[in-house]
Amino acid sequence: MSRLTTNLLGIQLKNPVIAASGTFGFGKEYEGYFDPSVLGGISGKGLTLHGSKGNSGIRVCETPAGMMNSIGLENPGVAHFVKHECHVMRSTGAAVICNLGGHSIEDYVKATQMINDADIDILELNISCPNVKEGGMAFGMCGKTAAEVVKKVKAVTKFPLMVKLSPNASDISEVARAVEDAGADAISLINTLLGMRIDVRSKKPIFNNVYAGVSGPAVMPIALRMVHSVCKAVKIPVVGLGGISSYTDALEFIMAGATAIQVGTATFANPFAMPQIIEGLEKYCVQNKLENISEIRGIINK
Amino acid sequence: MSRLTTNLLGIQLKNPVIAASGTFGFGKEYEGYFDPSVLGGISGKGLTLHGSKGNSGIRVCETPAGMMNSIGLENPGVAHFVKHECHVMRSTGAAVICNLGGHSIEDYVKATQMINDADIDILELNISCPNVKEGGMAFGMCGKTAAEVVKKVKAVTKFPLMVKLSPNASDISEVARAVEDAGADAISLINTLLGMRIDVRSKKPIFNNVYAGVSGPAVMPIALRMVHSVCKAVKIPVVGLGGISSYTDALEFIMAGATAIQVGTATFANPFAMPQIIEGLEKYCVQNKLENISEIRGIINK
Amino acid sequence: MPVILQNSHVSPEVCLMTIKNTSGRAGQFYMLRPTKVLDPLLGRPISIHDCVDGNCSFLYRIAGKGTKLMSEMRAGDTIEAYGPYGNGFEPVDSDIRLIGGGIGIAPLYFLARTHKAMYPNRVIEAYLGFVEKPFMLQYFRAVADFVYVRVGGYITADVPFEENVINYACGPNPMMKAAKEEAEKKNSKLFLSLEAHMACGVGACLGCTCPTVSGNKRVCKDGPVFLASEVSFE
Amino acid sequence: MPVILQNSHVSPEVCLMTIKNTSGRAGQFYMLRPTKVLDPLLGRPISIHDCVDGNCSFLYRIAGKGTKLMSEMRAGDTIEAYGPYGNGFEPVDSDIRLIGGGIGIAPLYFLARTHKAMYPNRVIEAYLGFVEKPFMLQYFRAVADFVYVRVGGYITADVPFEENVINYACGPNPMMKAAKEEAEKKNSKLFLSLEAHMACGVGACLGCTCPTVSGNKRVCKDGPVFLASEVSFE
Ligand SMILES: Cc1cc2nc3c(=O)[nH]c(=O)nc-3n(C[C@H](O)[C@H](O)[C@H](O)COP(=O)(O)OP(=O)(O)OC[C@H]3O[C@@H](n4cnc5c(N)ncnc54)[C@H](O)[C@@H]3O)c2cc1C
Ligand SMILES: Cc1cc2nc3c(=O)[nH]c(=O)nc-3n(C[C@H](O)[C@H](O)[C@H](O)COP(=O)(O)OP(=O)(O)OC[C@H]3O[C@@H](n4cnc5c(N)ncnc54)[C@H](O)[C@@H]3O)c2cc1C
Ligand SMILES: Cc1cc2nc3c(=O)[nH]c(=O)nc-3n(C[C@H](O)[C@H](O)[C@H](O)COP(=O)(O)O)c2cc1C
Ligand SMILES: Cc1cc2nc3c(=O)[nH]c(=O)nc-3n(C[C@H](O)[C@H](O)[C@H](O)COP(=O)(O)O)c2cc1C
Ligand code: FES
Ligand code: FES
Repeated sequence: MSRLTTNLLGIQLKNPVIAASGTFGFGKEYEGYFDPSVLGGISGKGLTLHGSKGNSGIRVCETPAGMMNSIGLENPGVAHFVKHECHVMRSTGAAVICNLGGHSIEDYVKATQMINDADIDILELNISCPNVKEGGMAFGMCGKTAAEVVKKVKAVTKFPLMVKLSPNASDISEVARAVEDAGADAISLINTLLGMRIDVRSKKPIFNNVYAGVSGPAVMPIALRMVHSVCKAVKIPVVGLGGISSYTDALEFIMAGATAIQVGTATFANPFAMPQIIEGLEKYCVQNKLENISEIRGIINK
Repeated sequence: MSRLTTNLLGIQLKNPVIAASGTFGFGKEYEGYFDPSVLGGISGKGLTLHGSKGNSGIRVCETPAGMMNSIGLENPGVAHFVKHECHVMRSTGAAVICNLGGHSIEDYVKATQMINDADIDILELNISCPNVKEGGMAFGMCGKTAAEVVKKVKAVTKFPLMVKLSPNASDISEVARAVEDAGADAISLINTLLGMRIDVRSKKPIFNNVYAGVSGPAVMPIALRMVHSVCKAVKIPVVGLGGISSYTDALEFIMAGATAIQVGTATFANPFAMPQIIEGLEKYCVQNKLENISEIRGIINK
Repeated sequence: MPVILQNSHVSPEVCLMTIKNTSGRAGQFYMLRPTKVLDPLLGRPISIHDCVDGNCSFLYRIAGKGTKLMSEMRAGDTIEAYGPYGNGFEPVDSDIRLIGGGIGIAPLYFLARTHKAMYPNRVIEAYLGFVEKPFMLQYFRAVADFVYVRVGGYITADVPFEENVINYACGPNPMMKAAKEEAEKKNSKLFLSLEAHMACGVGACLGCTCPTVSGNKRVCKDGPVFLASEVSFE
Repeated sequence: MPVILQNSHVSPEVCLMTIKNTSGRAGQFYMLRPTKVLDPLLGRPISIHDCVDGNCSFLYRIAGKGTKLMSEMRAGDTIEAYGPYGNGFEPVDSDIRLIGGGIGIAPLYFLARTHKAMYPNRVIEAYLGFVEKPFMLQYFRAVADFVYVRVGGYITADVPFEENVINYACGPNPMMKAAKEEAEKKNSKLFLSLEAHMACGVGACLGCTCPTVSGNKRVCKDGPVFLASEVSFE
């Protein structure tokens, strides 16, 4: 067992570094830069039952040390994923996490049932996408609605269930406890923060949807605070993300209590971000004589 | 009347640019860089009834395109302000805004009564400081508690009352409506976002209080979104702030509906930030043939 | 990290940068990051303007923060350069017409050079439109058989779209839309090199998609070059 | 914006930068910003190491992001430099002893030069401690009457604190705390140049306060130099 091996819901990850949903396609796009098998896991692009063309207009823009996106869950649909994409993901050699969004509880449940036929390791339930008009983030805004969808999905899925929370929720620890009680096996957070930019030349919002999701290093301290408070609120494993761009950022999340971390936006700025983080964590363990990275997990709370 | 003259609660500001509370002392500290009389207004360091030594340990640290602070409302107390500092602020020639924090409703009310003796223009009620243990932000987290303190303070103050909201609130538009109903004359937002950083060398949080407030350009898109939604939710004037560092940032807030804007963290990075923003807005008005900047206020909503 | 061999202004607003050890085909682009810090964060998509001896040059307009920083870099500095990305122009044994609007001329020069080298007997005509002062004309004059220049207005209005000449257009969206309409009227084949805001450049983020007759396509990966008849302008 | 006249390593971790048109007294500092973008955002407080003909030099250790970027700047580059800030050292007609720990030696050199110029007959002794390889010793040897160097351990243990010699210490907090204790035992006057994380540098943010016997003081404005007996270490 290596120093970075991480057990997440019974799945042995080579290391605690997972590509974040929506930032790594279905696992093959960055092959020109590194072999995806070095990753602990890959969370695929968020799926919806019937697929979607996503939002029109500008979809990404830069903000200070961050970015905004309004993709709107463009995806080929669950059926296409089961047939074509999950094999691609499996072939990468990293643990396969299927990220699922939805517009209604019925959608989530139907999609979950279809995904039962796929070869994946973990189901990541996205109740936190700020870029779709109906559903999406609405489910993740308070504990009650979140628990409802989690309960229904948990009842039908055959995979370990990780629920991805929204930083826009009223009280994220309350939502976390609610989804834990509803049967979630793990929690991942944060999804993007709701933000806005205006094009002063056209005097119009940059995005057709007006609001869009902020991610990247800019949000890191906010994400870390939320991960820390959720780790203290629940007993199930927490996967931390939001602005991680270096191995020291990753260490901060792990020291705050995260079992694993995900990296999204940083990969856009630096395609080597994830392999560099893995290497940095490995070196850190050696230099600090840790047999396993888990020895420092949650250490600031001890 | 100049192109930038802005009426805020009956006070004629030379321009809509106000120094944010806690980032400009009581108005004199940056005199080596520019004459503070060029500013529209100055919001002084947040006061509390009895004054405070603030927090121990590290108080500021940098984050990507932002910073965190855990000052903890160090201030000389209201009595000292009334006797010594408000004259200093008045002598700057900018409109004088007195920022008031507190730990209990009684504190707020007593302090408000004492401030009635001071020579100020606007009272800015800070119910959003994340760095004090009791009170502070707690009052700003939901509409009910916010309305309570606003009602009591409004009943005793003789000055126009601006209430400063916390971005950490569950639903900031709801809080905004509640304080409007409770008698607030204006709203300012955002105060800092709750964040956290860990020193990976010492394996401890950077701040003794663990969490601290994030500000600066990094939070700008989040602040703009909140200002936009509050502008749509209330009829009273809204003063927007959070990460503004250039005149185009200021324009975005004004186009989203803000009557005036405040600048905080940007001044630390560039002491000339505010005079440059004022100059930029002036030029913008000339180039775009605006007789007054208010012509573009809220233009994206039209 | 790639080293800058030279970087200089060709006009007050436009610069030419050569970066060591880069390569690619005409129509492909790089994501260039002029900083090692976190602001600006994302790479800037910039087309390959030419490639000689394994060193690409990039012609760019100072449009905002990132290109401003690029313009301040000097020979010897290093720059993060990811690429080459995208499909690039398909070389065809035919007479061709290049239609460039402003900085949109950047990738067309490399196309002209490549085409001339492959099909020396084919005719290359360049129609170049500028809002104000033209730039880089001498480059095009050296390789194209005919160079037509317009300052102000729409260059597409002047292009004689013909059935047996293949057209390649790059420029602002309204120009490309106009080119598509004209070309369709005249039944003339037209390739467009599209622009879109990008985050990843490799097809992973879906930030750059454009609607086409066969569904959404990613400008960075499936493009940036598309047959005009396939593109659905909004 | 101030121009860098020279910038070079004096050791693998320590650099010396001279910035045109800057000024100040020994013990004062500048807030230096090595970027024009928003990351890193805040200025880095760096003491004036020397000042000749209206050009200050700064001796800095590569500690993190900001100082790393500084170390990569070159002569001719511009840097945002705000200052001079702080009270600086009070020159006193007395024999003095300088106690420097690591990069803490930076402001002491300028103090030594100033003191020598004002009181040429007074004795200056320098006690310099380093974790590993010492640096800049030749500078101190040129101006001080006696230079004592220690590598590893606490330099304060070697300083003969005396009643009639005034001491000036700058270094890591534990060193300064130890110096204070030793000086108090020996009834010897000691000035400390304190460090604190700073945002504004001008006294506006209250980010840098330190507790003293007369309440909180701002290191940037009321300091960074304090009489040791007034400082309350936590
Ligand atoms: C495939 C492709 C090839 C291009 N080739 C060239 C070229 O050869 N020469 C050249 O000068 N320009 C080219 N552009 C446009 C160039 O990418 C933008 O001008 C540049 O990104 C602006 O960055 P900035 O930081 O200066 O401006 P800012 O406005 O500060 O940029 C902010 C953000 O918006 C994005 N953005 C702004 N304008 C554009 C735009 N027009 N297209 C895409 N993203 C934009 C930036 O990439 C950045 O993420 C190309 C664009 C694409 C998509
Ligand atoms: C009055 C004063 C004078 C100083 N003079 C010198 C000098 O002459 N030479 C020198 O090498 N160093 C000096 N320092 C320390 C120097 O400011 C820090 O080493 C530097 O800020 C580190 O910045 P960084 O970006 O490299 O490190 P990072 O760790 O990336 O910095 C992150 C943030 O923490 C702050 N920070 C980190 N360490 C310190 C520190 N020790 N003190 C204050 N802020 C810190 C930075 O300013 C920045 O805001 C002085 C500090 C003070 C307060
Ligand atoms: C372009 C883009 C697309 C995204 N798509 C999804 C998605 O489909 N499903 C999801 O759960 N999160 C999605 N996210 C959110 C990320 O997975 C991640 O939660 C967020 O970006 C914060 O992490 P980061 O700062 O490391 O990027 C997307 C983010 C970006 C930037
Ligand atoms: C060092 C510091 C001290 C602050 N002190 C106060 C305060 O006393 N009262 C208050 O209402 N806000 C305080 N704030 C919040 C700012 O006024 C402002 O709301 C926030 O920083 C966001 O704006 P900015 O991004 O422009 O800094 C403080 C912020 C900083 C950085
Ligand atoms: S830029 Fe990411 S898919 Fe094209
Ligand atoms: S750094 Fe702001 S008060 Fe000292």
